[in-house]
Amino acid sequence: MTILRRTISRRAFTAGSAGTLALGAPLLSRPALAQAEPLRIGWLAALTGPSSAPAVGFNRGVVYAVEAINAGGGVKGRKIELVTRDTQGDPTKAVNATQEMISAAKVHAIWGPTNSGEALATTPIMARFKMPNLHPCVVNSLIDTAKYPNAFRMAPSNSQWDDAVRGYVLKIVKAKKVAVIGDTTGYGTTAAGDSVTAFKKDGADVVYTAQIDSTQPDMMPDMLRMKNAGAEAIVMWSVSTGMAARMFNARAALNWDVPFVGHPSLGSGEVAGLIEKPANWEKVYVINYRSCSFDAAGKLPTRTQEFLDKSKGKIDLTNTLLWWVASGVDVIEIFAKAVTETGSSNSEDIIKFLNAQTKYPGLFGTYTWNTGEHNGFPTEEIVMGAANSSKDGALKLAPGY
Amino acid sequence: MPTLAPEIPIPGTSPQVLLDVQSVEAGYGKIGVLHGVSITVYAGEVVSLLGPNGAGKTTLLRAISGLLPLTGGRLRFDARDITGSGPRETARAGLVHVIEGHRVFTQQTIADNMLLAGYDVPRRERALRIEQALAYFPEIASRLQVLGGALSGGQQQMLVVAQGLVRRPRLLMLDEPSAGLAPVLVDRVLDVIGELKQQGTAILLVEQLVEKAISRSDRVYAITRGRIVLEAAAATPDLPRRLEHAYFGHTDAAIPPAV
Amino acid sequence: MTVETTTSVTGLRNRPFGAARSERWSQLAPYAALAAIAAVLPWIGNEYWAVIGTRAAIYWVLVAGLNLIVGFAGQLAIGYVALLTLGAYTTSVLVAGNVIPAVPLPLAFGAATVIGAVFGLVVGLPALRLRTFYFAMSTLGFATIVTQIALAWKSVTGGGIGIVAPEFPAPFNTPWGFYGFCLIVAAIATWMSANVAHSRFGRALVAIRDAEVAAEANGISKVQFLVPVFLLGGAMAGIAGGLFATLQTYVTPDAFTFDLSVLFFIAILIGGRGSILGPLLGTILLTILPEFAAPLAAWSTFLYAVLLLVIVLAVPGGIADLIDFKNRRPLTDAREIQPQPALLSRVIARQPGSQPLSLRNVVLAFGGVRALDGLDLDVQPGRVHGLIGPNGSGKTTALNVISGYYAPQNGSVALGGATLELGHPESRASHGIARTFQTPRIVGEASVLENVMIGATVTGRATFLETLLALPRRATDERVLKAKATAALTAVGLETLADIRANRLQHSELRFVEIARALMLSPAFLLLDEPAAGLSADEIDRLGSLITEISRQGTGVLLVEHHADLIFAICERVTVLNLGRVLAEGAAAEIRVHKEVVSAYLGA
Amino acid sequence: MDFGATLLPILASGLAVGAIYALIGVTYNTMYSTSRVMSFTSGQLGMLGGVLGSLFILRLGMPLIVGFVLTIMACAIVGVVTEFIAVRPVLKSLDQHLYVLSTLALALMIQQFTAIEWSTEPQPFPRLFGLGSGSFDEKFWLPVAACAFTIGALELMQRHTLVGRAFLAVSEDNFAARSLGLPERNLRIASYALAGAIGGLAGFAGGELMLAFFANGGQYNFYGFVPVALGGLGNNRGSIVGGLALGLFQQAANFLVGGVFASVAVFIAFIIVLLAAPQGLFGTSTARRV
Repeated sequence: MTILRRTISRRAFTAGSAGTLALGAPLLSRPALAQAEPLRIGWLAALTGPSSAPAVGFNRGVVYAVEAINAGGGVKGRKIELVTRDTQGDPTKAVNATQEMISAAKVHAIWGPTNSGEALATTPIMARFKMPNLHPCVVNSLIDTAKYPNAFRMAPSNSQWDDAVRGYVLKIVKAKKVAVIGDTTGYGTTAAGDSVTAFKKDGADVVYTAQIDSTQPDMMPDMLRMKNAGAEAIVMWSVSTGMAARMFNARAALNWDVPFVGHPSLGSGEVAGLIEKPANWEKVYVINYRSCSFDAAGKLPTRTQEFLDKSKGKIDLTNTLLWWVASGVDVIEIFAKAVTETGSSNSEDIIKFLNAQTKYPGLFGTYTWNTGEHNGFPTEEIVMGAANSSKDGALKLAPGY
Repeated sequence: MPTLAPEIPIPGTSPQVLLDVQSVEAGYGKIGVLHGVSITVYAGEVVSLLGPNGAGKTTLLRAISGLLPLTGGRLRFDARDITGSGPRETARAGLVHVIEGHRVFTQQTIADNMLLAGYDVPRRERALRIEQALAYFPEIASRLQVLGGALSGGQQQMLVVAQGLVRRPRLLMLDEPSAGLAPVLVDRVLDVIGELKQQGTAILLVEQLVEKAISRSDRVYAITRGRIVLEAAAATPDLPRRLEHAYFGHTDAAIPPAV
Repeated sequence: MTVETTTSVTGLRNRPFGAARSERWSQLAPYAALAAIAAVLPWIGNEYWAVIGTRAAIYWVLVAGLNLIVGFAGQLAIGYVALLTLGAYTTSVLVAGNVIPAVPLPLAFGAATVIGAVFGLVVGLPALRLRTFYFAMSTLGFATIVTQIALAWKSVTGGGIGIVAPEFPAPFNTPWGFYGFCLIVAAIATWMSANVAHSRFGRALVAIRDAEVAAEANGISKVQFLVPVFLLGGAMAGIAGGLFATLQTYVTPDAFTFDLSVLFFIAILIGGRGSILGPLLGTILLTILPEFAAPLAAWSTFLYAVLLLVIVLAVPGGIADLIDFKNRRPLTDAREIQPQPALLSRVIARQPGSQPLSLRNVVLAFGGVRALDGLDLDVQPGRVHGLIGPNGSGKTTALNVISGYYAPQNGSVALGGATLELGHPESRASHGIARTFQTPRIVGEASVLENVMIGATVTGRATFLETLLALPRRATDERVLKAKATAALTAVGLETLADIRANRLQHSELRFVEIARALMLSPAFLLLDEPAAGLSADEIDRLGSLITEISRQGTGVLLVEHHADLIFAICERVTVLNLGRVLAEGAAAEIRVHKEVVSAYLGA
Repeated sequence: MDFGATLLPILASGLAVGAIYALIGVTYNTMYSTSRVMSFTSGQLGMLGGVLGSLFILRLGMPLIVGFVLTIMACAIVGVVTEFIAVRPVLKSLDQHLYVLSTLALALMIQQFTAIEWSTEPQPFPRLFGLGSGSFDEKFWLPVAACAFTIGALELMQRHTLVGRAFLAVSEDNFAARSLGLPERNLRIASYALAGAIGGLAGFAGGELMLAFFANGGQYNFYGFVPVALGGLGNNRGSIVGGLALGLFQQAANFLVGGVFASVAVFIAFIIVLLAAPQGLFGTSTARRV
């Protein structure tokens, strides 16, 4: 409770004035009420704005889990109180909101932010205040147990995604010649660059690489050049659904059946409306997870199926991805469990709890964190899914598994 | 200044007030130009509005036609209150203002310029009215497909007067129709005033060429510094001297009472 | 803000000593209050407040500079976030050492300042040539380009992953420590921008904004006055960028949204153009507001836009207008302009020169119309020379040729032996040629005194840098200019209106303000374009004696006027123009009876 | 260079986006002609053409023709709203350039409202006729056809209708037009409606290519202004030439050197041309100031 204590001491220091006395009184008496004090979880969500789709999905899981736990009596008698701030994906708003959660709302743990641009800015701030933090952002450098001992990743890192995609392309599609493209956004340029390097290191022949303006109306020239270069698979790193759809349409126009492998956005529901005909979406394989994949028999893993049955009608699974919802649920449950098990909502205790998890059976994944490794998501649970097979936000496994 | 009865009875008509301007004030932004101007124009007469540069002649015409909002005073035209009317309403009412500077539409032909002048005229009548208006100016009537910008200054002036006639105005206000024209053309344009008067059109003329203006007028007003300083019949014998006095002398002093 | 040197100069009563001092305090009071609030914040708020306060301070560092460009000079630079981006990347890249060996933090900030200044100039330069909307668009384009380059130039900027921002050393590495640091920078920024604003530079900028033509006649060239503020605005944005990076801890291109540009821009407009306090309050307001309106986050940009529209349509003066209580007091209606020509010697104090102003064979045609058709004209120093003629005879055109607005196709304009450059109106002030305009061109939002002070902009000695740092010469300039302006206002009879905002004056008063402004140059020649238009008979009489007295001080006056009585009452010589040529020239008495002239004047 | 593989696609998409930019340029010009105001809403009208087309036809399931007419009408109304809210109140003080701010505010409002109420992701635009394929697909030639239709219709209107001549008259000499009794205010409103319809048509015709995407507004705004700046303010033919040239240049740069450099190249070219010829390449000289 370092933060709280520090505040109290300052308030005690200025308690001479009437105004601060009045303000200070409830704060001073707070420790006595600790038992009933709600467990406050900060939720840095980009709920609106251009990159809001994931946070909207996460939010459904988060709200569901909070309601479920509170309905069941809370965490050791303490209700969970969500402190949600819509950052709109803007790092400046995220920084403000983070500081507000830490200093004004006095949350016990923070979930998010949900995209890397924001997380890069908020992570050092949370570290400064030793705030327990779970986030799903992919940028590798966000996890650094020395610099940010409080930050834990509960989704794959970029290199894990990259490994999974590369593994699928090289081992299962068995492509020798690969085209790697990204859009001109920060994420697209970086991810594509890393991907090219890794492919080359693995001895693959990267026959084409390009950063493409996602607003470019016609993708035909790039597609043609990839075809002429003899690409056997196209790896695509972009969150732009418009660009993805244009690529698929151009591929169809060329009557080319090269597979696309890449970012989950290639399988976003938005793409469905933008492709000229459903067949254009065939042979597109996107990053997905074991927990959210239908096997050959069309079945989801037991744990996931149970959750779906339990939550039926309570969570809207249309136009979102199941793994977003599932990890939203996981986060709340992990924080709740931390408090239940340690009996404390101190940041040290929550961090200590997280550092002691081995194969924590989450809905989305089996997380393992320890003091030396805060990348909690197991690479082997990352699989490719068929982009056009979405049902309840889950995908069919791509061929080859 | 009290409104006076027409000094020259108009033959064959009873003197009927066509335009009645009462204590009009107007200006540009903060600059007050007209300070309580009152004039009257009777049906069918030709009135000249004279005065030095900057006296407010153009401003008065603009205020009357609604191109410039009034800041005070009343306007009546043809027994109707037109205070606050815009140029479109006044033009429709038969009060047409031909602005100074022969501003024709240079990118359009004479025919199109004339059509524009008849924008509100019923379509059936338009051609006839244009033909009648152009009849006063055979010089341009024969060159209908020439662009406005290709005309000489005099022809442009004829064109804008013809534009004004398309509406068959009861009162035509002409602002310096002679400006920038060769002397021959000046007479050509001003002579049309006489023809129009024959047709019963009243004319309010602002002109720098004082003698030419007076010779074509029934009455004159002189304005300086935004005030009417003289009203007289055009036939008043010592009119030039009195005008000079009104211009150069002090405002009210030493002007003999109007006849 | 100097006090009371005016009394000694004019020898007249003026505001009592104490009144000036209390006014000065009332001007500083809001800043003191803000500083007090900022100072107690650490004792009443938490670190969240520190972050918000820091953000407001940083934004203000940028806005303080931008305010001079947008609020004062009226150049609508809407893409200024680009310079914030440049500053942020410059410090981060230099401190991180990923391109060249890491440099110390102060050096990195120095570099950000320089790069900010250079690009501030690059962004601003098109304003010297382009129309408003074009300039706005080009700054917008620049903002897009900078973000795109930040994304693409991965080896330097880290691309989309970005780059770690520099951390400040203790004691500035805590939220409150950094808050304190930014507060000090913001205070310095406020001080500097106020130094510029309340100087000949600030007044010149406002003149460029609201009365560009008059600014040129007063020798204010856009290049000379806009370039330093573009540099300053860029430098301040560069520094703000560095601080912004540290506050964010990390720099990625997506932190520099167009919304931020809009915020800066709206802060200035909400605050009010030509004010410093207003935009400061606007910046604070716009930084804090979203924090209170968290549920409206999605609509924030929309609401900013609504706010902008409402401000533009309903309160174009912004906050500054709302809190300008001084100018709410009604003016007395029964006020008279009482010039005191006897005092002119204190303003002009010119040795009667002997060099005439001469036009030789000046030809100027617009399209096919020859507005001036071989005009010859000599104006003698210390004389009043009347220029009359019918409408369109070329009087005002002649004035515009002399004052450089029109470059004639042929002929020359010379002052004594020196040929004046044709065109280039901003060069005339340095030759001692001043003028007034048919429609007074006045900065409506500035006080009467400030308007008059604009007249002597070119005579100021302090450089922009000296002004910025309030070095002694700035204070001297202000003192001298203020004293002279007060004397000029007294001479034309408007000293009681010195502190009134000029747009509250009547038309006739503005004419005299223009004359006072022209007198500030102690002109060798004064060109008056219809100064009597719109004046009452009494006022014209006073104007006449004022002009006569001006000429007695050694100034040659060229008077374009329709009021014949004024012309013949005060002119020694009169030139009559017709169709761009001289119809007659001679002593006033001759001209008055000249038959041809009389009829020409009446319209022959 | 391989014609089929590179040149043809560059031509197809270059002319297509160029035609959209050109039409947005005409939108700017049409508003400017009667009011001397350049409006930031021009590009947003193009964006709305795409979004509303998609809304009416795909989301609300209206027949093509109904959706098209409604889209154009709605955009015309937005044009008129621009005139009422952002132009008329500041018309008296044109020299203060308040219109830059008022139209910017309205443009931001339109864009933000669309982002929130429609989507921040590009949404599908209906396939209108299903004609053509490859580089000859309707999505490439529809904007060009719309552009040709618009310029033709405008020329016809100006040459052969009285209203068209009245537009020209107001645009050449507003004061003289008023003195003739032309309904200058109504003509101005009409020109904003017309501009709205042209912008809407640009967005609708380009919908298949550019999709129904809120961020298109900003793009159109800038890239639609470039042809105006190049072609000279108020010069529709200049805008068309400038727009098509810009589209070709941009797409060629896009395909040959890549996205970022393409926008940098366009921007630099824009600035250089403007600084060298502030009146545009086909523009005329400035008016008197004193």
